[in-house]
Amino acid sequence: MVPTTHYLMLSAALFTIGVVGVLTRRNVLIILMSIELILNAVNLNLIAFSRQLSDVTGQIFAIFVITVAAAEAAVGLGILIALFRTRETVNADEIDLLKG
Amino acid sequence: MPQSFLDAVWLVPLLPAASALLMLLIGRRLPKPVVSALCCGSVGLAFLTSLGIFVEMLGRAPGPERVFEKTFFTWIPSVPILTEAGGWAQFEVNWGFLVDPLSTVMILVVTGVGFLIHVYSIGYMAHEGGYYRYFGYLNLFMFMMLTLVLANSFLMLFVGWEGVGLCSYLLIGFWFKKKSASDAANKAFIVNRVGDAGFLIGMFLIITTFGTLNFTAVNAGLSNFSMGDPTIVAITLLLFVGATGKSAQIPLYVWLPDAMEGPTPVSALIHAATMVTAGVYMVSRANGLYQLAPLSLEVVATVGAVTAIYAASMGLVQNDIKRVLAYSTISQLGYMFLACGVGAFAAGVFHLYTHAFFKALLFLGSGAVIHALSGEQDIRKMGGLWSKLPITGKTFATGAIAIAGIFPLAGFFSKDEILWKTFSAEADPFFKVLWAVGLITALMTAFYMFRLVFLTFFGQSRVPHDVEHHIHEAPRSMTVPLMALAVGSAVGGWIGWPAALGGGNWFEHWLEPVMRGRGEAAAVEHSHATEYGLMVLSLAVAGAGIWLAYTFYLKRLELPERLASRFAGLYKLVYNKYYVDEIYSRVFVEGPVLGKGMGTAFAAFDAHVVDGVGVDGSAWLTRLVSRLTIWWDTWIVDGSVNLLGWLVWVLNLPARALQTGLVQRYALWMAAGVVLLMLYYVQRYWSLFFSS
Amino acid sequence: MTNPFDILAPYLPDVLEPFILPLLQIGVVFLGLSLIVAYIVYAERKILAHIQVRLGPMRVGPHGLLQPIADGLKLLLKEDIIPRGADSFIFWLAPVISVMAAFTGFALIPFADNFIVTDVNVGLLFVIGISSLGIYGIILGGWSSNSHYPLLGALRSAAQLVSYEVALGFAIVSALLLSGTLSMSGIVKAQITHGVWFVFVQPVAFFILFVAAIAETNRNPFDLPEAESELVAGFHTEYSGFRFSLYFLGEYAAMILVSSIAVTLFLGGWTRPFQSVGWLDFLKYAPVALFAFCTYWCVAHERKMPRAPEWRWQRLMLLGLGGGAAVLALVFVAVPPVVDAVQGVFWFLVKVCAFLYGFIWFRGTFPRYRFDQLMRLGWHYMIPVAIANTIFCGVGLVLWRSLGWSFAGSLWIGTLLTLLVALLLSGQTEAPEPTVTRRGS
Amino acid sequence: MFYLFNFYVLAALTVISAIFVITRRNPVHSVIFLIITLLSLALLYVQLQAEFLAAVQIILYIGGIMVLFLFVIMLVNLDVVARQAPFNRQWHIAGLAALVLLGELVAALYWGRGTPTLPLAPPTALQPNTELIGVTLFQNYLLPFEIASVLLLVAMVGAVLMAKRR
Repeated sequence: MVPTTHYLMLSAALFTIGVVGVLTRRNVLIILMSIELILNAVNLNLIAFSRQLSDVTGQIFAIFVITVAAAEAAVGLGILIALFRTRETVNADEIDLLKG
Repeated sequence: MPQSFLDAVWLVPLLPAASALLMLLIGRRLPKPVVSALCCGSVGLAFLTSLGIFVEMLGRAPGPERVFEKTFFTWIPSVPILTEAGGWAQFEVNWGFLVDPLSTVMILVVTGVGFLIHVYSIGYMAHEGGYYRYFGYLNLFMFMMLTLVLANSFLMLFVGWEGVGLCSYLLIGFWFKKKSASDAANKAFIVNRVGDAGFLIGMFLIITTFGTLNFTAVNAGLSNFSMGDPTIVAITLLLFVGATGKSAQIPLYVWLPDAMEGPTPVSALIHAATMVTAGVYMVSRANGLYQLAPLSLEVVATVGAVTAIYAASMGLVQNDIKRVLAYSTISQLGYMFLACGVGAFAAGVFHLYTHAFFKALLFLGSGAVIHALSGEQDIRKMGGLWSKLPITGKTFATGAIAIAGIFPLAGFFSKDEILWKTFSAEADPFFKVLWAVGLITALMTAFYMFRLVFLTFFGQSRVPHDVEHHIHEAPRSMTVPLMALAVGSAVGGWIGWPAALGGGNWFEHWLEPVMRGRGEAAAVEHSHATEYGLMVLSLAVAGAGIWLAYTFYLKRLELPERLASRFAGLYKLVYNKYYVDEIYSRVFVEGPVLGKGMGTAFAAFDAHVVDGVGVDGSAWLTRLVSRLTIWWDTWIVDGSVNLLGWLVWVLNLPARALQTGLVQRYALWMAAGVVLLMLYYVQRYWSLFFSS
Repeated sequence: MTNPFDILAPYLPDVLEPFILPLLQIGVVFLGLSLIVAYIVYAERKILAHIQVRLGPMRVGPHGLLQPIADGLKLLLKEDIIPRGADSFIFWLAPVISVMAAFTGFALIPFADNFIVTDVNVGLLFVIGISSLGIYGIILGGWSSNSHYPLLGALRSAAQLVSYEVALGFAIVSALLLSGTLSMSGIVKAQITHGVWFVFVQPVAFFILFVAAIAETNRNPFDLPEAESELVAGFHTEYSGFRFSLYFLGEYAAMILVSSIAVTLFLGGWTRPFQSVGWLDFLKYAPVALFAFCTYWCVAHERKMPRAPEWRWQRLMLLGLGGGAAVLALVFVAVPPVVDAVQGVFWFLVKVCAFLYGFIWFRGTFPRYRFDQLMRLGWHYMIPVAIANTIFCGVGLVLWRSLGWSFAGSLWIGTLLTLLVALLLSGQTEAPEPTVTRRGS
Repeated sequence: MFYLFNFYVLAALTVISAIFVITRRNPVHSVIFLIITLLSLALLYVQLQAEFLAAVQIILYIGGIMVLFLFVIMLVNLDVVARQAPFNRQWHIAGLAALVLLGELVAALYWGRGTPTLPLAPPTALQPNTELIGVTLFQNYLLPFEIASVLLLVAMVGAVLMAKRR
């Protein structure tokens, strides 16, 4: 059988990749996708532990996470559309109206 | 209906004021009947109110109860000033009315005669343009005149004084398209300014002397002054200057004849009945002051007498019907001042009262004649109108008899009262001279008045034929006032029926509370016999005047020309009004010193001192100050603000460096924080996490 | 009955054991499906031709029986064009996705009680999810073509599929409620135990599923993504050759997939009609009748053929077909176990074919919807009715379980309520004509 | 053995395609690789005996959210973006920080004493998966479930409001 640590390592890697994407990409779309990556890493963690502890609660929370991810994607993309309509750009580093 | 007419005294001036406001604002849009109804109605109501006031005054006991002063609001709030009477006084002027027998008589005269003249104007001005404007001015005049006579202080009186001046200007120049009319208006205005200057200075003197302008207060303050006090003399003389201006006495009478350019009812109302008598009213109102100044009293008497005979002499030869009446007005005013001068203020006011009736009557009659002859004013082009204008003729004749002083019409009583008072004033022969002058003037008056009557209404007609065929009697709205006035001038004098003829001389007693009785001791006692003699004499004089006029202008028509040619120089001199206008214009208009010189001097003063120093200097000062302010505002006020902002900006530089507004930058900070936190945990729980 | 492929199990190395058998089954299913797809195309052309009173393909082979093979060869040999500016990677990937999505679904379809590749306990969800992957084939294909018509078609079909997936899901949920399991075979078994196909207790759900299935497969009257008259050929305008054939394959495979799902959910899967009725057992010989008919048909047409020598091959082919059919029929009659073994697949295929015939029939008869009408139908009628149906189905189940009413009766009460709701909905005002709106206005 | 093999294949697929997700210039490619990642994750879920979640992952993530992404990509004109620099100016620092983070995580997991020593639960512990999830969700976690539904509603309304052309 596969030790849980492997899954945890995998989720850590996914998480890091997601963080890198969020921190480095300019395209807001890609940033949103990276956020999805992070969320999936979390899900993998949850499910792996639920497997290890033979407790279904982890999966329940994974479901909640997926729900939140759906909501986040919907709202984020809506914002993106509105943004593109007003600023004609989808680059995160061109949107700095709030700088001090 | 207020419980007391005295409380409602404010209605008297305010009713005409209201309708005047209405006229001058929206009168243009109102139809003529509405205009006439409003104006005459308001004046009529004022007259009724005055009647109510009069009746109420009658109801009161003679004496101080008949003096009623009502203050409405403070005009000039009190300021402390140092007076010569000693010590500080709180000077303040209230907007208030003083109702006493004198002002009651005045408002009765003003509103009554004014009402009749308003009614007359409906017919007279029917075909004139600017109907609403005319009536608006007329009502405004009523308001001002009533303010004048009701004033409780010299300043209030001055307000009315100037107001009536303005209205007289407006109404003389009513036909402003006529050059002569506007010139006459300017002349009246300017000449009056000269008098008003004196009036103003007199008022200032009063202020500095008594610390107040209120009549009662001034009268109360008189007790501090002895007879003939120079200050009082100065005050009274200055006030008299103003009176000569307003009441057309020598030397400021010149404007009145020209004022005949205005519509005839205006001449009747303003330049015969009411406004020109304002001077007399003012003098008698200030009689307390005058009685402390014998010198100025003598001046007043002299000026009055001289003016009377002088104007009468000019009236002898004038050919313009209205001008004759104008000069007669001047001479009658002279009579009044003569009365005041000899201390018989009551007699002066009495003559004022009667004169208002018959002079208004005469003017309105002449107006009717002019109306009938479609604008003709030269008596040489009249004659034989008696049958054509019966009512006008009879009423005009009544007025003439009255002014000539034939018993028992109004003129007889007042004029005779004046002459008697003059004769019996003092033992000083100077007064006898004045009396003689008055007597001669009476002769002249009778003569020129009947010259007017005969030339206008009798003899054969000299009217040009184009005018001849449409001569017509005036409409009812004009004849009714004529008749009313005729009645007035017939019986109006009876209230002053002298004691000698068994009357009580009620009018004099009526005015007693106002007039500070002069010590009767001064007056020389005369028997009734003397008085009768004088009456008969004056009657004879009047009769003589009428007979002369009859012989000259009805029986022996060649006489006037022969006399004129005999005394050509004299005739020319008188006919040209002694060249006074020319002299005035030479001296004061083109004259090198008093005219052009003074004008240029004043112009230079105005240009350089007033404009240069005053206006431009203040402007320069303002610019300087504003420059300083700008500098201060820019460098100190704004500067401090900017400094503050700059400080904040500088202090915030590091914070702004953090606030990039880039989401990812914030995320980076977050991630860095997580990394450091985990490092901390790793080293903190080393032994727990890391085995071996 | 055990899976027939398990016979091979002992001979395999146990490391590969989990791979080999599924791969075998997959291979069988894949080949069979490809054939079926090819011949469905042939059948469609024939049926449409007959609906429109034509003959259809007649040249290649007897009655054009070899036409599909010829078409396949032609497509394989055609030049494969990639338009300039196209994203070659995605251009390659898109048809693969659609085919893969279509075929993967079959891994969970129970063709018979003993013939199913993997019987996952959430099989139904997997099927739905995988079939929903087909959208990508369309969207990416349309997008990567770097051309206008394909992009429009892709957007249209994406919107359409997303919209109708909702109704589809709700229709499926009601079947789930009835069967109480997500495993496909479990659903079929539930219908067996209930003794009634769910279509008879959930007609509304079945109808919705059918319509949604047509929309999901972009078939008439919902074929806007490839509307010839509007967008040249929709999302696969730029495709040609083998890629095009892949799309073709995927599309028809999707048709078969949704038909199989519908059959499994509502038509009792592999069970013969009226399973619970004992005296209908003779129906097990239906395959025999079919093949006998095939034989008769082949022989009859062989007779009609001209005797000219150039027709010899065709006559031989027909006779061969007829002979094969006859042999099969004889085997079925002779060896009963074979008949029993074939039963499930036979009935399953029969039902699926009925579905497919319905698809083709619609295409022959219905006009195309306008896009706004399509959306309106989906969102204003299908989804509300599906939701109502789900709710009332639950109500009916409650009536049945807790009040002990009869299964069919309580569910029919729910169905009637649903129909009432549908009636109310149909009272809505008709959609207004679409008005042209400029962008940014 | 077989499962370990599966795991390594799937894990490799996941990580590689995830890296592709964040490195591709073209967002569409990123979406495709993200789909691959999610698919392999779903398969891993199956291996972890979370079939229901796997199905949900496929239906919701791949069938829903990713389609949404593709939609937006097609609505938003990205020809310009594809030609711009894909990374922002802070990428090296960020990458460094991320690598340090990964190092820490891996170290903690690798040398960390804890979870792996616990005995793995029997494979059938989570079966039947769907029923278990349903019962737990609707009995112990009913309120969170409802709250999540409200959240979805709010998100829908918000998205419609923001994407609406005004």
